[in-house]
Amino acid sequence: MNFVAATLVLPLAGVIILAFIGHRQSAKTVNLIISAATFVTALLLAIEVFRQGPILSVNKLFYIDGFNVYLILLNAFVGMTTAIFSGPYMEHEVAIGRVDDPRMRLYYSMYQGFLFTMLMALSTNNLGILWVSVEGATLATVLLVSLYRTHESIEAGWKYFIICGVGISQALFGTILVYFAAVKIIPGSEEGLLWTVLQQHAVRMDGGVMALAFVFLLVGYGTKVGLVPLHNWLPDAHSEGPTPMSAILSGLLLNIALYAVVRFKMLVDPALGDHLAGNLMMGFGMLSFSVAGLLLHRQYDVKRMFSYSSIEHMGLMTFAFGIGGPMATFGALLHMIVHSLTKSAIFITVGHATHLAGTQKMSEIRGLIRTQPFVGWGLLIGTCAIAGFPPFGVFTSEFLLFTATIKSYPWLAPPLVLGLSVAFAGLFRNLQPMVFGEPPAGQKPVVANMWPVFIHLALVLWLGISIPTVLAQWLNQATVMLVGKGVL
Amino acid sequence: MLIATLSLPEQVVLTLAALILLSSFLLLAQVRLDSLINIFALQGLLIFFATVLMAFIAGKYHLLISAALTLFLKVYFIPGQLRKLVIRLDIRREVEVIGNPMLIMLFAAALVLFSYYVALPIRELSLLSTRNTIAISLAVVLIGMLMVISRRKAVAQVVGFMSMENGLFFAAVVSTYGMPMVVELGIAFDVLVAAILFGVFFFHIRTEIGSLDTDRLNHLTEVEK
Amino acid sequence: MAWAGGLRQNFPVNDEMAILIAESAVLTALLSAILPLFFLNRPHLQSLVAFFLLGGSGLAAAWGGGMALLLQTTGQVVLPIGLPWLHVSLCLDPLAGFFLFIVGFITFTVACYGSGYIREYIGGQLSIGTLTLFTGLFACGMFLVLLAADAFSFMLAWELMSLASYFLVVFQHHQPENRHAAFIYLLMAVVGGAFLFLAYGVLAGFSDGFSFAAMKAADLSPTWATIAFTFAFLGFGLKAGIVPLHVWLPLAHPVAPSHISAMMSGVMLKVAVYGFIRFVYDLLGNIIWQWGVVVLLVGSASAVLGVLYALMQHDLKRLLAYHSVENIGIIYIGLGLSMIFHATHHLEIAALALIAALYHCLNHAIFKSLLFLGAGAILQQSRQHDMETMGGLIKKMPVTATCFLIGCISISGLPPFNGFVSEWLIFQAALQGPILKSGILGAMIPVAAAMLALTGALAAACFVKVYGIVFLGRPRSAEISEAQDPSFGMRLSQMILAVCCLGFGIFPTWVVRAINGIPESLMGTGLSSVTDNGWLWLTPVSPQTASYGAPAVFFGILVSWLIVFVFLHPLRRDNRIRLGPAWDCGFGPLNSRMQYTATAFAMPLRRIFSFIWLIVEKVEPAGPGEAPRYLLKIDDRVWLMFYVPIGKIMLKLAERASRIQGGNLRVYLSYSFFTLLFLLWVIV
Amino acid sequence: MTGLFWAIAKTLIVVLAAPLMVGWVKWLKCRLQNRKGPPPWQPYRDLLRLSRKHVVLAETASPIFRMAPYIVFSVTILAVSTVPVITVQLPVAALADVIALVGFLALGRFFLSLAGMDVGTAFGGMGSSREVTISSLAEPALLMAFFTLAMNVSSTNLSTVISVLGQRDITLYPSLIFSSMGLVLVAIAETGRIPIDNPATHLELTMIHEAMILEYSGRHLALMEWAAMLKLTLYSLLIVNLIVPWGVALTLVTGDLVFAALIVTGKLLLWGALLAVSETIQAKMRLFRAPQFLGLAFILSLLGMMSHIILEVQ
Repeated sequence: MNFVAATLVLPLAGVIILAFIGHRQSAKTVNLIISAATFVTALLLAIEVFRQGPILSVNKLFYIDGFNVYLILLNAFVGMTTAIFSGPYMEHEVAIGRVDDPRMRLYYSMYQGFLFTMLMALSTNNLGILWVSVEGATLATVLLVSLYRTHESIEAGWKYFIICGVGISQALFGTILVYFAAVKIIPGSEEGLLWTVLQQHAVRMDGGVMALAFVFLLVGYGTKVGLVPLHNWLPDAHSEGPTPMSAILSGLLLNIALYAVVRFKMLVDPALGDHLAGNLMMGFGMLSFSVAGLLLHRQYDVKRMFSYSSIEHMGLMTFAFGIGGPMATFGALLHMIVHSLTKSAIFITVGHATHLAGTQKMSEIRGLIRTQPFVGWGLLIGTCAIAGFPPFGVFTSEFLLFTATIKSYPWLAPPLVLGLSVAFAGLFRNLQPMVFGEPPAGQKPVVANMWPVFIHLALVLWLGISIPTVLAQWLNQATVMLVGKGVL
Repeated sequence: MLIATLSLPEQVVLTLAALILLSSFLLLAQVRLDSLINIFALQGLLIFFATVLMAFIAGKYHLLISAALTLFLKVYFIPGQLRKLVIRLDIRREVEVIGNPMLIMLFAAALVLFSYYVALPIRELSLLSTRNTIAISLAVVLIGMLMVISRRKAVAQVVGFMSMENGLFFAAVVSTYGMPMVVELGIAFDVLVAAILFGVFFFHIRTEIGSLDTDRLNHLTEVEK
Repeated sequence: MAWAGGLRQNFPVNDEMAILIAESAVLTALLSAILPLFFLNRPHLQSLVAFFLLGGSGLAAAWGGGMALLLQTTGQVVLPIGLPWLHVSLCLDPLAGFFLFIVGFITFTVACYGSGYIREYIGGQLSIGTLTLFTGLFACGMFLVLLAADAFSFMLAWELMSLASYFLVVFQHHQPENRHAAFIYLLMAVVGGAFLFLAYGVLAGFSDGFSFAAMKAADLSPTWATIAFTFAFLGFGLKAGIVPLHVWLPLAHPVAPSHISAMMSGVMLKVAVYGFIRFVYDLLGNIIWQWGVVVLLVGSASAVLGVLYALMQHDLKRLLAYHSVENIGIIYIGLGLSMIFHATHHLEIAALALIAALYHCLNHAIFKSLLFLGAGAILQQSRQHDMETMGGLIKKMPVTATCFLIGCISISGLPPFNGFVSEWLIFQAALQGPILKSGILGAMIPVAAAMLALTGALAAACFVKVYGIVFLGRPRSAEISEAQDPSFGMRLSQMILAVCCLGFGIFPTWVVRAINGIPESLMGTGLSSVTDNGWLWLTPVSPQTASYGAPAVFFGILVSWLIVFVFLHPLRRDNRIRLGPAWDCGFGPLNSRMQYTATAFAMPLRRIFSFIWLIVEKVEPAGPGEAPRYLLKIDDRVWLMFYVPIGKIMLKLAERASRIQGGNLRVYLSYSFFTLLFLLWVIV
Repeated sequence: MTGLFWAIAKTLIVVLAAPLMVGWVKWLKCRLQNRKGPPPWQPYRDLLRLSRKHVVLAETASPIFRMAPYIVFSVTILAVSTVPVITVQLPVAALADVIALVGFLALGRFFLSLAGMDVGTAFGGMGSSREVTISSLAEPALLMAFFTLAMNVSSTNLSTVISVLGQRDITLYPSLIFSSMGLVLVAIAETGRIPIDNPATHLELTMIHEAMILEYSGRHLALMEWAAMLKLTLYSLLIVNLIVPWGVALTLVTGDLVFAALIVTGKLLLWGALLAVSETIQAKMRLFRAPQFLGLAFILSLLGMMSHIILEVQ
């Protein structure tokens, strides 16, 4: 149990320590050490959960089950690898004078803060705290998005702040409604927001209110997930913030928001007894998926493009959760992992690429493979993975998702695969010129640490070739919780 | 049910609710920033009174803490900060043109009706005397949002945002006697941080584009100009 | 079948053996991909190791496949990878065995060829490691597609094949047109994969699970079966390159390194055909005759259009690529016939047509690879791929010229080589049309036969052009006159293939007997009478109906040649042959620019069939002191008819969609605001 | 065994008689044009003379150029050997059916056209180009015509076809009429007669076959010419024996054979006469009208097949 506390305390301590250290050589090391420690504790926590099943803390404040344990692990892991990457990356940024010392202080401190809020959101059992932490995640990152203090970055930061703020407060209203529905049937209003408690009484909760609540929650957290048409902050924030931020925003934050939505779906479905929540999610998913796929064709900024690909994939997952049914859900849960691993790897590579090209404009990045093979290949393979080519994991999850779609909604399958092809075309028409061809003059290699990328891609490859039993069981457990029956 | 059947404090609460709604309308209509902030503070004050009353009506004294928080944040701290900013940035008298004010008012009124219509199922469910106020709070939230949408000045948008928070808080109070304490604290903390961050942003925006007109933050777009 | 039974007694094996060999082939291919990466800085060693292992895996695959085919065994293994509840399972039956044999054999010859061919890349900017890595993966993917026994592993292998070949196409990525070609290729591969997803999805929807066994068991309503068929037809057709889905093919095949072109054109298309056969005959089962009609028509169209487009090409490899379209068309004609007869319960004839199609798969794999390897040799020697710069190569590179000639004769479907046999069989099947009760079918099949006849004739014309322009006459450029025969390995592989062209043409009965197992396993009926009259006579239906004695024909040609030679001898006073200049009509000496060019050669046909292409032809009048210039641009109508509009529509949609990201914060907020209101209004 | 003997004998006879056929047509044509032409046996003299001459080879010629005449000639012989002339009892016929026959001719043409391009003169290329153009249109038509016959008697085996047709009592088959018309047109085109080609001219604008063999001399030329004559005879035989199948011996009884031989000769002479007449009364057409001519042939054959399917089956 104490591992949960540890996973939370470590980054929280990190916030303070790093705030004190400020920008020194040691800062990045400390940052890395703390992230690594967090990962280790998360690992121990996972082992514990694997040993003795779901854990509910004594004060019922934390609850770790199959659904969130692997997300916690994922968070800690990606947090660590991104910390590895962000060290040299930020050094370079300082070197070229884009950021100064106080902002580096802010950066490192908030990096940990962000990890803290996300781990909090995952491990908490209290839906109110969940909201607080997700909002906290916004607050922690908003200054990082505007870290460069350029017109664009400030614009991006402001939009991010307002849109997510407004959105999230709708989620709060939803939460209040859930609480309202809960206190009617649950004695002891203090417990009315505990997920474990709510889950037991979900069936008895009032349908009308829950439906109402779910709309608010979906719009609210959906803003954070980046569902069209609530997504507008996402490309801006990704393209203007420092790349490590983009990596964890895409890789983790979106997952957390989706996690929140799904948690609530678990409560709403039994309360309503119909498929309303699912239908709403399918609608949003389909819309996001197709719009993002189309928009990929009009990109000029590399990070922007990949953020749209994130929207596309979040749409895919939302759609899958909406379908329900064991296979689709299993696929979606798997997709959460492989997407965040792949996407963060891609952003890390993109970070190096933008450094060696000195710009984010795709029209000026050329011949990466010639200039720095590892970066070029990393980007290429990462994109192949995200585009759903085997033997990478994305292929597996998408395969499950499609077959599930054809099983339950055959007429939705053609637009789905069509959208996938469109999105693919959008990605590759921009990617191919960047990695191949002759490099422009003056494009020279940079100090790049590609290990995080290789590790991520290796993991994705592993998941594509075979899914380890532990993970399969966790996913299956989550699937059972979601739709009543599993795939195994 | 007739309002006459309620006890006096309850009647007061309902009246306060009406006043809060009115304050939202005033916020929406007000064009001068400094008076905007004053009205916002007033709204906070109204909510504070309502909370205190609810605490005594229901005997839920932890509500008093939240009430205190409200008093500090929504009446003292945030308006104070905003005033300071407005003075420092010298935009007190800055009058901002909002699209067709009449139209927006009508739309807001429609929103009130709509939220009443939406809140009906809840109303049926609730046993609290103050259940109708949920519709009010929802209306306050929506109007706050409308305000963020219809205003171009960053400060006005922040005020709108905060009045949404007010609406949420009010909803929590009147529908469920407030959230669990830990959540209340968390929310309050978030609001606090948000307020500070807003202050930071004002300066950045101001230094970057020379004014707080957020419509000029439009560089990031897919539509080539 | 009795014969196979006999074989079994001679070689007692257990069913698992073949597939174990096949598995080892897959693993070796994987090794050939990965192992070379360990000595990146020693390219020679790298290519040596890679191609040695590749050749080994090819041989193993051919061995295992041939074993499964000849001994009629069916083996199955399950690998401990894949989905937790569905492990990757492999199965090797005669059908898979046949194609595995083709793939393996061609891979082997390519491996012999490759190490010599890629020598030119060593020391260049392109890394050998990339090439060998993806070549290995490519082969591995193809093997796995053939072995896959469930939809998941099939799709996995399929996409792996596409992806690996993409990297091979884009290998020489410094040229923009290569990048463009590769992009189109991968995009269309993805679309094809999507169709396959749908096709298998439909089957999976009706059966419990993804395994082929379960899918066979599923019974679909004709409507759903037709839907599944349509998706499969499109999906596999995209990869096989049937018209109008062929546009990637003439782009992608020429730009890949030549040995890869040989693999893609010679083998990968066959893998697509395999998938189609597997899906239609094995998984869907009860065939509807309308499907057959569609396949027949599309096949005919592909055949004729393919060869017509080929006629207009001057880039040697692109010309060959278009001929792949043509040959795939021929194969599809055979399949279409087979499906029609199958659906109308004339299983004998259906088996005949299927055998013909399979036979043509084998033949096309052989001679198309041979031709591509020859083209590669020329390319390597002279750096030229435009025919107009070639000529007279028969004197410079005799071995290549001889092999290439054999390839040309075979692909033109002339006796006594292998191309003729398969086309002959298809004709024989088509001539059984009248036994069908339905008049419309009876009328359609002859038309298909006519198209096939036209195709054959045009193909012959086209290869007269190719050989005449490339190998005969005078050299048309300086580079060409420096060319010589390539290294031993490259010559060897060509010779092997050339010998096969002749062998499979002279001893068709043995091949047919071997293939006969496939229809037996697929539709339960084989050809009883095909080889009744001994190995000498090929009598598909009955000796009275038609017979072809290939060995005798070969023998006859030799004999009559001999006779003529001998009998002319006494008529000769002395056998001196005087050399003199060619007749120049009394004007000055002839030079190479006076020869007929490829363009000129194809001109009459271009005028006759001018409605097929999009032709831009103009002559720039001579300026002061310069010769007039003749410009000719010939475009694929299909591209403009289908693909350009699609692209336009999509970009238009994207432009529309981009308006959602207008840049104004308040607009964004109103999105979320009205979304909220809308949803509330919906649910309350 | 006797069968094999007869087959070889027949082949030899046809090969030897081929020049006579050509000579006969030439002679008759001259007569019709009120000229005193060379005697019918003139072709023999030409062949003999040519085969005595030295071969003068262009320097640029490759082995293909020297192989071609032998291949062309031997392949044509092979083709002839599969065609029943006076009897259908032909063991050799089993070795190749009509499709193979067409294949042989195509193989010969393949090498002929290659030889044309080998030396690298403008003439040769032009000739080959035209040759392949014409043949790529003629060949399908020919096959279609054969297919119609084949479907009629459900066999592609020439002896079977002829024997079946010969034994039938006379019925009017629309399909046969169409296809035989197609066959005739194709035969004219393939054997390079007027109106497609003019064997008697060396005017470069018009010639096809002559352009290809322009560089040949001596015995090579002789073989090429002979092969051409053989081809003409072959087509004539096909026409007379398929369209008018009666008289071909069904057994190997000597009497029948003699009788059949007479009949076939008569039919051939008649056909030659027809050919001469037609060539006298019409002129050669422009090269680019040839497609229409052959298109007509193709359509006729196709119509023949269609009408067989539609009118005659069941």
